[in-house]
Amino acid sequence: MGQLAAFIILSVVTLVSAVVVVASQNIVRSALSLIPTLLGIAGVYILLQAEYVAGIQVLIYAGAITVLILFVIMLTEHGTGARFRQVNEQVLPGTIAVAVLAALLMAVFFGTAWPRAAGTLPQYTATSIGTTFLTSAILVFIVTSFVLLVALMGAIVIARRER
Amino acid sequence: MRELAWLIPVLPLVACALIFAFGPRLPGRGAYVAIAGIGLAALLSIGIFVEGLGGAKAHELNVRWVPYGQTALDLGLRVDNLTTVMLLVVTIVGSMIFVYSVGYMHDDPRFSRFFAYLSLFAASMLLLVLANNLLFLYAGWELVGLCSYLLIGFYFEKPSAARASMKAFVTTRVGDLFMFLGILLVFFTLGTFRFEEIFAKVHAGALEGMMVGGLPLLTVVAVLLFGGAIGKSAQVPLHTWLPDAMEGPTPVSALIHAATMVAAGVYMVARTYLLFFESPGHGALTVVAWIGAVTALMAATIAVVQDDIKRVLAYSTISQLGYMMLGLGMLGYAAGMFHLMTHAFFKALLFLGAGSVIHAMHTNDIKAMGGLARAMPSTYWTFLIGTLALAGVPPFAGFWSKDEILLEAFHHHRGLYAMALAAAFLTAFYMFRVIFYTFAGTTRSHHAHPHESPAVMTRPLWVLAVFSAGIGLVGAPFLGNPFHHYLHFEGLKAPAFSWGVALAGVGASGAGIAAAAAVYHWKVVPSGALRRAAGPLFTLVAHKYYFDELYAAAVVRPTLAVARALRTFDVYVIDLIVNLFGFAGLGLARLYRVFDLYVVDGAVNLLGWIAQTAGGVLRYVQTGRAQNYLLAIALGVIVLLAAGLFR
Amino acid sequence: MTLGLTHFLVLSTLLFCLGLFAMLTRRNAVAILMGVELMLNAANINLVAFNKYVAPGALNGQVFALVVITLAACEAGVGLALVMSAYRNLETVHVDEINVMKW
Amino acid sequence: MPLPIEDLWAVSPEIWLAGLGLLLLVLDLFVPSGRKAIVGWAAAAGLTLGLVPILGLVGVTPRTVFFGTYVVDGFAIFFKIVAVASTVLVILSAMDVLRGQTQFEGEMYILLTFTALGLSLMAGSADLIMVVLSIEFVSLCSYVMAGYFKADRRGNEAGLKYFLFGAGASAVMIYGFSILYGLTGQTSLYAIASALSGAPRPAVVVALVMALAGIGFKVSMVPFHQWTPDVYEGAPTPVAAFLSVASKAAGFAVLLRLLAVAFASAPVDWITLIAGLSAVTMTVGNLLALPQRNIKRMLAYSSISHAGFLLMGVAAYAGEFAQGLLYYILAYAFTNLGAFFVAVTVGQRLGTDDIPAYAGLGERAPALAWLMALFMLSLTGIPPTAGFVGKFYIFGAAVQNGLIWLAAIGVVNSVIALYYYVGVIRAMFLMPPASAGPVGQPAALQLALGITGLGTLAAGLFPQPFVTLVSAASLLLRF
Repeated sequence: MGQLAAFIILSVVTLVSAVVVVASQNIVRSALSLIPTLLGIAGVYILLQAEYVAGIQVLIYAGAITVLILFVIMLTEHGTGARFRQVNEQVLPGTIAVAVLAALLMAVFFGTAWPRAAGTLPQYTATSIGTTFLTSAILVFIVTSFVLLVALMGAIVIARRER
Repeated sequence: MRELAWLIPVLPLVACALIFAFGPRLPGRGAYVAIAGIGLAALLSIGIFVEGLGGAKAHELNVRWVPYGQTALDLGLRVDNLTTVMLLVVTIVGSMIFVYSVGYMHDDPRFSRFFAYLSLFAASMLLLVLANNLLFLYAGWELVGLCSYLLIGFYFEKPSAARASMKAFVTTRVGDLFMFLGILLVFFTLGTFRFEEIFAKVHAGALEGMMVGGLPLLTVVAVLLFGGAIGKSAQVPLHTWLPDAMEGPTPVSALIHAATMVAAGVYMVARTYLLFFESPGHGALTVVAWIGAVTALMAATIAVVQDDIKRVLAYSTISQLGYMMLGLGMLGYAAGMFHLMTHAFFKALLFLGAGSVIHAMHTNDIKAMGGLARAMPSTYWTFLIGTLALAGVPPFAGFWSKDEILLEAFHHHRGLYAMALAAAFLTAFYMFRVIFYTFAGTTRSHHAHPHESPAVMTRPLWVLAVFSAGIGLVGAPFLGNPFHHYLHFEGLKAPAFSWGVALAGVGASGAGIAAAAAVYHWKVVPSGALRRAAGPLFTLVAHKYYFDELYAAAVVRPTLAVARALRTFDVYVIDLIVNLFGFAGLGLARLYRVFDLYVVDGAVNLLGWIAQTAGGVLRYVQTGRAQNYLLAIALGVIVLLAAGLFR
Repeated sequence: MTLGLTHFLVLSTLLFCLGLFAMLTRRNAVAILMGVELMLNAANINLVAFNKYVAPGALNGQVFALVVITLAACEAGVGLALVMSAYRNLETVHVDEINVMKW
Repeated sequence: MPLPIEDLWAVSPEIWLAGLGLLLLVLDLFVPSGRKAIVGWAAAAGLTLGLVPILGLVGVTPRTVFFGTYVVDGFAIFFKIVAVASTVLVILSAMDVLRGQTQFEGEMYILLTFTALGLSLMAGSADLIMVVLSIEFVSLCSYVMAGYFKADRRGNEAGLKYFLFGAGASAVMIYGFSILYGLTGQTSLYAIASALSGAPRPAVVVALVMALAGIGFKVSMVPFHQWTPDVYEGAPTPVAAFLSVASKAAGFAVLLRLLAVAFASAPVDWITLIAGLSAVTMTVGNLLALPQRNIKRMLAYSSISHAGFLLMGVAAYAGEFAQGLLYYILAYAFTNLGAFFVAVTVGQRLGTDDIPAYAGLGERAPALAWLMALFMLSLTGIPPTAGFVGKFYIFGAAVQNGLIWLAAIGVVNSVIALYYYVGVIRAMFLMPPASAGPVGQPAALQLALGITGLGTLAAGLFPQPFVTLVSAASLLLRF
C-alpha cells in the first residue's frame, strides 16, 4: 500500500513535469523540468528494486544529459527562447495520432496476460549487474565502450569548427 | 563446322568492342573492322548452311549458367535448319548494308560510333537467332531493342529522333512485358527454358487440360509470347512505333526496321511454333492469323497516302510482316519463313535504294522527286527489281513466297484470303505510285542536282537485286520447292500449287500496277471527270499539312471529311471505281491514322502518364520537413498495428 | 490494490506518448531530442518493470536499460553536435525551417 | 561463468576491425594534415586484410558464442563480407571527394572502419541488446558521416534530418523490444523463439510492428523511408553509397534473423505483413523515382524500390532457401555502389548531380558512360547482368512460396523502373554534351569502379561461383 502511494506520487511528479517538458512555450523551462521527470523515473526504478539503474539514471540522465541540453540551448539562444512559436502545424494530427496510439497500447497491455517466471531479484543488484557485465553480457559491455568511443569522436568532428 | 557456330555472334561483338576501344584509329575509321566481323560471320553462316543442305543434324552447345534448385538455367546455342536460314538472311543482308553504310554515312561525325552500334546490333540479333532457350532469346531480344533505341536516336540533335527512339522503346516494352510473363509461365509450369525440353514436354501433353482463367494454359502461354512479337514485329495494335523509327539513318531502317529485327517476332513464333500448333483447336494460331491479316491490310491502305518515301516503305514493312504472321497462322510454317527470307532481301534493297535517292535529293518527299531514272540508272533498275519483287510479279522473289501464303489462306479461311488479296493489290498500287513519282517524268524540284551514288553504295544494291530477283526460285513449285524440303514442320503438309490462286495473285498485282499507272503515269483519266472525281481526294493527298490539321482536330474533322467524301461519291457516280479505291484507301487510312494517333498512342502514353502523375503527386508527400516524416513513422506504426490487430 | 506490473506499463505508455507528441510537434530540434529521451525512458521503465515481474531470475532487463541509457547519452552528444553545426550554418534550430531538400 | 576463451576465435574479424580502428586513430595523429589519404589507404588495406579472418570462419559449425549473445553462421559471415568489402570500395571512392574538403579527412576513414565493425556486429547479433547496440553503433556513425560537410547547408540538413528520423525510429524500436522482453523474459533471440509460440497475439503484433520501425528505417522500407532521398542528396556521395548498400544489407541481416529466428513460431503472420510492405515499398519507390532530376535522389528512390524487392526475398524466405535474397543483395551491392561511384566522379568533375548534366557523357567519358549503362541495366534487371540473376532468384523464390501476386507486382515494377534508369542512358548517349572535353577519373575511384563493374558483369555472366557462396551463406542458424 505504501509502495502504491509512493508510485502514485512519483508518477504524478514524472508525468506533470513531462507535460511541462512537452508543452512549455519556454524551451529553458522545458529543459529544466526534464530534471524532475528523470528523477521521478529514478524513484520508480528504486521501487522496482533497481537501485543501480536508478543511480545511473541520476548521474547520466538527470546530470550529464540535461546539462548538455541546457548548454546547447544557451549556445543556440539566438534561435530559441520564448520569442518564437514552439509548436508546428502538426498539433492536431499529432494529438490524434498519439491518442490513438496510446489507446491501442493501453488496450493491448491491459488485455495481455504477461508471463510470470519464478525467482526473485538479487538483494544487491549492483554486484549482480557487475557480474553480468563481466560474464554473460561481456560482449555487450565491450561493444558499448566502442559505441561511446565513436560517439565521442563523431561529436567532436561535427561540433568543432573547421579551421 | 556447326561446332564453330558460337563464333558467329562473337565476331561482330569483338568488332564492336574494338571500335569502342580504338574508334577512328582503326582501318577505315572502324568500318573495315565491322565489315570484317559481319563478313566472316556471313562466310561461316554460308558454310553451316551448306552443311545443312548436306543433311547435317541439329547441333546444340550448352553451358550451365544459373543453377536453380534441382534444375538450372542452361545457356546454349542451337543450330538447326530454321537457324541456318535466319543466319544466312541476317549475315548476308547485314554485310551488304554494312558496306553500303560506308558510303552513306561517309560524312557523319559519329561514323565510328555508327559501326560500333551496327556491330553490336548484329551480335545481339545473331544471339537471338542462335539461342536454344527462351531466356537467351529474350536477352538477345532486349539487346536488339536497345540497339534499335540507340540507332533510331542516332541523330539525337533532332528532337523528333529522340522522341521516336523513346516511343519505339516504350511501345515494344509493352509487348515484351507480355512475352516475359509468358516465359515465366513456361518456366514455372515446365521447369525449363530450353526449346527442346519444352517441346518434348508439351508434345507429351504436360500442359494438357491445364487452364488459366477459363482458357487453356497452352493458348495463354502462346498468346503471351505472341505479345512480344506484336511489339517487335510492329503488328496491330503496337505498330505505331515503326513509321516513327524511320528517323534513324536509312541503313538502320533497312537492317533493323525492315530486314532483321522486326522479323524477330516472326522468327520467334516460328521458333516456338509447337506451342502455337499444339494449343487446343489451334487457338493461338487463329489469333496470329487474324492479327497478321488485319495488319497486312491496314498498313497497306496507310501506305497509299504517304508521301515520305521511307514511311511508305515502313508501312509496307508492317504490312508484309502481317503477311508473314498470316502465313504462320494459316499453318504455313514454311510459307511464313519463306516470305521472311525473300522480304528481307527485297525490302533491304528498297530501303537502300530509297537511301540512295535521299542521298542524292536531300529530301524524303516523293512529290519533290521525279525523273530520277535517267540520273540514277543503277538505283532505278535495282529499285524497280525490288518493287516488282514486293509487288509479287513473277518470277521475282516476292511472288513465290506471297503465293504460298495466299495458297495457305485460300485453303483455310476465305475471308482472310480476301483480305490478303486486297492487300496484295494495294501493295502493287502504292509501290508503283512511288516508282512513278520518283523515277518517271521530269524532276519537279529545281534546285536539286541528282547524281548516281558511289560504287560502294550501288554495288550492294546490285547484289541484293540479284537475290531479290532470284531467291524465290528456291521455293518454286516447278523446281520441287526445295525450300519446303529444307524447312518444314513435323506434321504439316503444304497444299499443292494451284494455278488459280497464283493467277488471282498475279491478277491483283497486275491490277494494282495498272491502276497506279493509269493514275500516275498514263493519266488516262487525268482531266475532266476524273480530276473532278478524284480532285478532292488527291488534293488531300497532295496537301500534306492539310492532313496534319485534320488529325490535329481529329474529333470534329473526320466526320466532316467523311461527309464531304460521301457527297463527292454521290455527285460523280460515273467514276465509281476510281472513287471506290480512293475512298477505301483514304477513308480507311484516315481512320487508322486517327486510331493510331489517338487510341494506340493514347493507351501507351496513358500508362506512362499514370505512372508519371502518380509519381508527381506522391512526391509531395516528401515535404522535406523532418517532422512530417516523424509523423509518417507514427502513422505507419498505427496503420500496421491496426492491420495486425484487426485483420 | 497493490502495486503491479500494469501500473508501470501505464506510466511508460503515457510517457512514451508524451515523448512522441514532443517529437511530432515541437519545432526546436533540442525539444525534439528531449522527446526522444522521454520515449527511451519509457522503454527503460518497461524493461526494469518486466525484469522484476516477468523474469526476476536474471538481470537482462536492467542491463538492457543501462545500455539504453548509455545509447541515449551518445545520441544526445551526437545529436546536439549536429544541432550546433546546423545552427552555425543555417542560424536556426527550428526543424521546419530546415527543408531545402524535398520532393 | 568463466569467459569462454575459445569463443574469441569466432569473433576474430571483429577483433581485427576494432584493433584496426584504434590503430588508425593513433596513425591519424602522426599523419600531417595534407596527406590524410595515407590513413585512407591504410584503412582500405586493413579492411581488405580483415577479409582474411572472415574467410577463415567459412565452413564453421553454426553456433552461438558469448553466452548466446552472438552467433557465427554462414549467414552472418556473408553479411560481414559484404559489409567489409563495400566499406573498402567506399573508402576508395571517398578519397577524391574528401581531399581538401574538410580538415577531418582522417576521421572519416576511421569512422568508416568502425562502421564496418558495427555492421559485422549487426550481422551476428543474436540478442536484443546486441541488436539495439549494433544498430545504434552504425546509426551514430552514419549520422556523423551524413553531416560531415559542415560548411554545406545540405550537409547540415542531411545530418540533422537523418539524426532526428533515426532517433525517433530507434526509440520506437527499443520500446517494441521492451515489450518483446516482457512477453518472453528473455533477450536472446533463440530463447525468445521458443517462448513466443504461446504468447498472446495482440502484444506480439505490437512488438513486431514497433521493432519493424527501427529496422525498416535502416533498410528504408515504406513508411519508414522518408529520410532516404533527403539524406542521400545532402550527404557526401560516398556516404550515400555506403548507406544505400552496406547499412541496408546489414539491416536486412537483422530483419531476417529477427523474423526467421525470434518470430519463427510466433502467432503472427509476418510473411503476409512483409509481402504487403514489399509491394508498397517497391511501388512507392518506383513512382517517386520517375520525376527525379537529381541522380542521387533518383538513386535514393530506386534504393527504396530495391528494398521492396529485397523484402520480397524476406517474405519468400522459407526453409533454407535464402539464396534469392542473398544473391540479390550481392548483385545490388556491386551495382548500386558502382552507380554511386559514377555519380561521385561526375559530381566531382562536373560539380553537379543533375541527370541532364550527364548529357553527352558517352562522348566525353565513354568508359564511364558504358559502366553507368551497365549499372542502370543491372538495376533494371536486364540479362546478362547481376541484377537479372538476382531478380530471377527472388521472383522464383516468391513464386515457389505461393506469392505469385507479389512476383507479378514485382515484374510490373521492374518495367516501370526501366523508364527512369533508361533516362540516364538516354542522357549519356542521346543528348548532345553541354561542353566538350573528357571527364577524368582519379585512380582510386577507377579501381573501385572497375571492381564493381567487373562484379556486376561476372555475377550476371558466371553466377555459379556466386551461387555457391550464397548457398553456403544461406545457412541461418535456427533452433
